[in-house]
Amino acid sequence: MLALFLRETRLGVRAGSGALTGVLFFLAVVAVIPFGVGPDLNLLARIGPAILWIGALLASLLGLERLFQADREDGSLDLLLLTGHRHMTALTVFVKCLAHWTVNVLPLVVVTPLLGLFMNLEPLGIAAATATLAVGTPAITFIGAVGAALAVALPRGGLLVSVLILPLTIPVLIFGVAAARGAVADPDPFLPPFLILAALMLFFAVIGPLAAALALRWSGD
Amino acid sequence: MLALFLRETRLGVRAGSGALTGVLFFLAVVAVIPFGVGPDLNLLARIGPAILWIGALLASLLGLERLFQADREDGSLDLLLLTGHRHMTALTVFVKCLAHWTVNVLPLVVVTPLLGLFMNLEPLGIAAATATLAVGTPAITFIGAVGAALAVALPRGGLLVSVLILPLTIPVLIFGVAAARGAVADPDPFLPPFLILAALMLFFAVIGPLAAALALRWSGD
Amino acid sequence: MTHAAYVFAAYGVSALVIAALGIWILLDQAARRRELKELEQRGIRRRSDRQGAGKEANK
Amino acid sequence: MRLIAEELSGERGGETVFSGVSFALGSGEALMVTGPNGAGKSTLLRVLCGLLPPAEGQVSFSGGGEDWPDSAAACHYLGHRNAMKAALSVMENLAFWQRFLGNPHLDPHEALEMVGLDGIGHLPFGYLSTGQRRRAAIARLLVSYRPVWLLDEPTSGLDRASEKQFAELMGVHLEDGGLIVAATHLPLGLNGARELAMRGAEL
Amino acid sequence: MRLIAEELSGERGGETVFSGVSFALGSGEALMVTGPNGAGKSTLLRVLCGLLPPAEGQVSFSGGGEDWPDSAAACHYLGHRNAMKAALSVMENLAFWQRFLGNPHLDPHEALEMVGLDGIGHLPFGYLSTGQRRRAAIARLLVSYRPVWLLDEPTSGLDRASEKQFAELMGVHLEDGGLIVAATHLPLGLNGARELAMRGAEL
Amino acid sequence: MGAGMTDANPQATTLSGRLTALANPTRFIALADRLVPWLGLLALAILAAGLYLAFAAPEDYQQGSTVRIMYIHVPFAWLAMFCYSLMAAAALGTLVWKHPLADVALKSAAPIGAAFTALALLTGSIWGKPMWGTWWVWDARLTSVFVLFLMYLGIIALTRAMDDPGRSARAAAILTLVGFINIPIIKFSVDWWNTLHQPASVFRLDGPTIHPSLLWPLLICAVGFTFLFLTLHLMAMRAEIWRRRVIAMRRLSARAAERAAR
Ligand code: HEM
Ligand SMILES: Nc1ncnc2c1ncn2[C@@H]1O[C@H](COP(=O)(O)OP(=O)(O)OP(=O)(O)O)[C@@H](O)[C@H]1O
Ligand SMILES: Nc1ncnc2c1ncn2[C@@H]1O[C@H](COP(=O)(O)OP(=O)(O)OP(=O)(O)O)[C@@H](O)[C@H]1O
Ligand SMILES: [Mg+2]
Ligand SMILES: [Mg+2]
Repeated sequence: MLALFLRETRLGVRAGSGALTGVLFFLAVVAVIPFGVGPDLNLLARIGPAILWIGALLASLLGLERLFQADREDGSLDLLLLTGHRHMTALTVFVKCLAHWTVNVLPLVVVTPLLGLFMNLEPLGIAAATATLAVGTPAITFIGAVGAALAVALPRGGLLVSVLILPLTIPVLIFGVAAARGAVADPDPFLPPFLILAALMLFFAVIGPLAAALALRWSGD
Repeated sequence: MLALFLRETRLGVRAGSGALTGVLFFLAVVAVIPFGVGPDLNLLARIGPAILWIGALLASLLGLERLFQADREDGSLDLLLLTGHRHMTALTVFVKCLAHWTVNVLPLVVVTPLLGLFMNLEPLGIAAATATLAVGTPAITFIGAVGAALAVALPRGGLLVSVLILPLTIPVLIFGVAAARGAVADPDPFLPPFLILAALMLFFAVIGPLAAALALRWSGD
Repeated sequence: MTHAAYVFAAYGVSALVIAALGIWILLDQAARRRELKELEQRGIRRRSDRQGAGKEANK
Repeated sequence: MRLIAEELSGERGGETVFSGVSFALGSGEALMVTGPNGAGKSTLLRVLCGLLPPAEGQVSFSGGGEDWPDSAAACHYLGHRNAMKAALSVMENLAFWQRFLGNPHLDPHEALEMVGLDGIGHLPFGYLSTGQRRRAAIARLLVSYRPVWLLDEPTSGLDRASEKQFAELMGVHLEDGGLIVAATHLPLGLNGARELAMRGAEL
Repeated sequence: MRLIAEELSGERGGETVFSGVSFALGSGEALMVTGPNGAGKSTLLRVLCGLLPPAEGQVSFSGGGEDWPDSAAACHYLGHRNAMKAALSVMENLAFWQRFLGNPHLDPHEALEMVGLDGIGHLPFGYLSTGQRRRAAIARLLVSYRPVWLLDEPTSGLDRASEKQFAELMGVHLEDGGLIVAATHLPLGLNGARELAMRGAEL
Repeated sequence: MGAGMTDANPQATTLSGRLTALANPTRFIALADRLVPWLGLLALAILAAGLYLAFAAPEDYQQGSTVRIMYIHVPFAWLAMFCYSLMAAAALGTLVWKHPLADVALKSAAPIGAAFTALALLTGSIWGKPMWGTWWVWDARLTSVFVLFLMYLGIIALTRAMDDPGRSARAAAILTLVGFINIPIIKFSVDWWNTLHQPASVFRLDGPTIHPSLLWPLLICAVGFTFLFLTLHLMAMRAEIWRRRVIAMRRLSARAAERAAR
């Protein structure tokens, strides 16, 4: 399993200079925002957490639909499925998700504090945003994995997949932003949405890989 | 060329989860910003056009990295390049961009009025935002084509493509937002930035495909 | 902070970054030089060297 | 060890592509599956290793003990596609499959030598020529041990010399008590292999 | 019409893979390119049609008149990959290539018949078996006319009958005054074809 | 394709012949070997003089001692743009003249340019805190320099993402040229948008508006840093040529081994 994780991260890193690309991407997204909303620092601080979350959502969606497709096209998927007796398929999916998250999303979480400074967030807000991102973004990857698996199974069901799966990411996004904001905007609480977020993440960490493994098993062709 | 356009749109509609993923991402962006800024409707209306633009910009990045990669993997790209004497490669790229835009970005433009209502924009503002998006987003696709062509040889160019093109899209974003805002905020004018936006679009409609064609010709392997 | 501290910070950061850049380039150079030596010791020569030698001889 | 197929039939897209296939293969035996394009050879192989469910009949594998409880666990499947990542080097690819598949057998370096690719293990897989890619995929069969080899047109793209080399590798595997089922249009150079001629489902 | 290669050499990743290849091919002539894996056969074909720049030497095509000014314009390139979209039906694929490539020759239906695939034009290309896919790609050569066919292992995956059928198609093309350059490990069944044996670049 | 492998036929009599001779990586390395020590010493000497003058110069009546940051901030900012322009020229060299050294120049300049841009950003921020009261604002000049920094990183990512120098060369060249639009935007952003940042006061059509007692040390420092940049660039280019040789020789030896095994 470690071998799989290493292979996947290596692939991710090899292709686009990996971590650097992730960070760059996030920087670019954030640099674009002030051009749109204007340089008002107060406003930026208010929408800061939302922007960070949107950047993370985008980064985790980019390339996610190829999670299994690339393996299918070069035939690796067959072999990954065939070793089901030795590595549970759901675990394989879980590791692939983890690798995808590590390569594409983790760098963003790591640079969040820096960007928080750019966006004029206060230290507490920065910490909160980083924490919510670290806890919440894996959920998006796990949900996406189900979609990616379904897309492999139903090559023509693309539309269906995004309609069924992607809306699930919206609650994650909303609780994430709510928690990040709750830490600074006073009347709003931080802990309740954060706990819900963590619960969502754990829930999807179990359900996502299982569902994806099921879909892959049935994709057989 | 019409044949190419039809093939591409058919592929996009049939196989891709593209269109809806884009729309859903767009929706997610627009839905989550109010959570960030809080329930202040005036503020929301003020930054509305910017949010719509940023959402559209980011959403059109989705799937862009596959513009040429899919063709390369199944060998079609070779044939598209070989017919250079009969269909200028730049024109081929142009048509592919157009098809990509029609399938993946046009739906965003179509749902913009709806989202404008959510963001409490006034009718004029909605019309202006929709118009600027319709005129401006093709430019993003054309710029993106350059990135996609540069990264075609990379197995997982997703993030890298976005990194390469985001800085280049900034002028489009600036003038797009300026025009959309100009229509409602009184002292600011609408027409000058809108015309500049149109000019930018035309400029990139020429430069983008040419540069992408160059990059493809030299990606040769 | 006093103004002098800002000046010091700016110069300090600059010295650090430039030194790091210079050292990185020097290390890179040394590593490449070592690799070349190693390859040459194993008796591998560039094709162009041999061709170049041939051309000189022809002149 | 025995691989037994009983009255198998296979389906593709809701349509039966072959039916009534039965055979029993023991240690050291090889079965060549032949037939025209679309006869269902590849489908049969995928049914045998459990990637596709059989429409009727069943596949069983016995005598493998704990290590090889069923045919999915006991087989190496070499499909049309090579299951290698273009961005990783040949060695990285092989090392990964060895660790992932378990039951290490040959060292990746040795395996590459066996297929005549020593010295290019450091190249990205995407840089290889068609035949070299196929040979690298064949090397995968050697880095992990599996008693059953299911091969789908294994020699497509190989040159004459590599074909012979591969025939020898198959011979050694059979001598060691392995089983081989190969779908092919070309003679594979195996002596004493049985043949299963498929003609597609009757319409 | 003449396709002439003068002292060609080809490069891959900064490395010369073959050098000093010269030949001249006239109407009705065929050239078989043979050699071990990695000798540079595929690279040569890609250089001939202009997908890769030659490292040295040059390729010229003459006598094609206005319609076929250079070799890129005059050639059909059939690579290892079939250049078909899995999500579109076989007919849709062929109809697209016919319209895009121009110079329509056979009707897609007829072309499918010629390669023995009549009746499955409505299936998505992704549903075909390996050999059927290859045959569909061969049908692409027939829907648009090009005087030069550059074929890279055209018969890989084909069954016996389709191989013969394809040999006949090539024969007809040559009789019509076409040119064929084919890289192959298997005999293609063409009488009187010349052979170019490649052994890779000298070091 | 790789520059390290093609040796042009030297005919150093005519001007174009001399240019071609320079294209010969071996000759280039010989030249660099001779130049680097002198250039390096020169750069250090000029910098020492410039910085001495800088600290001897009077303090600005508005800015106090922080004005001393100017003597490094401004050269860094200039060099950030200069380096990108140099890369754009090299990109043209790759695309139009297929000059074998152009790609080496582009690839090895990118990290140096990125470092100087980062320094311009850092020293600017450090200066901004006492002057404007904040580390960072999203004003046009600052943001466009930030975007320039991102472009540098993007180019670095692209040049490292492919291990075949020939292919990555042209990709990076195209990207560099397309991104060149950013340079005029940086240069004129202060005039176009009304922003916090200082408008140009040295390079103006109507002559410098800055006081000579500040101007001279600044110019000397700028020259010093430029020499430093050139030294670093020559060294990086030399290393890059060697790297390509190593790769070529490795491949060659691998191939020889394969042949021998047959
Ligand atoms: C991160 C922040 C900053 C960035 C990215 C930045 C960037 C630049 C750039 C690109 C230039 C070159 C302009 C040209 O040649 O036209 C420049 C020049 C200059 N900057 Fe900054 N700057 C920053 C902060 C500051 C601050 C805080 C000050 C002082 C209050 C300052 C004062 C100057 C001055 C005096 C020049 C010389 C202008 C001239 O003579 O042309 N900068 N800066
Ligand atoms: N993914 C698929 N979905 C639906 N039908 C398929 C699929 N793959 C193959 N088929 C159909 O199943 C039948 C048998 O295909 P199969 O690949 O088993 O043939 P084969 O004997 O291996 O042929 P070949 O010699 O060409 O490899 C064919 O008629 C084909 O159209
Ligand atoms: N995309 C590529 N990038 C770099 N090197 C490559 C690439 N493709 C092939 N090569 C190298 O070029 C050489 C020739 O490859 P080519 O594909 O032309 O061989 P071939 O004669 O067609 O072999 P085969 O019989 O296996 O198809 C091989 O050594 C291979 O490693
Ligand atoms: Mg088959
Ligand atoms: Mg080949």
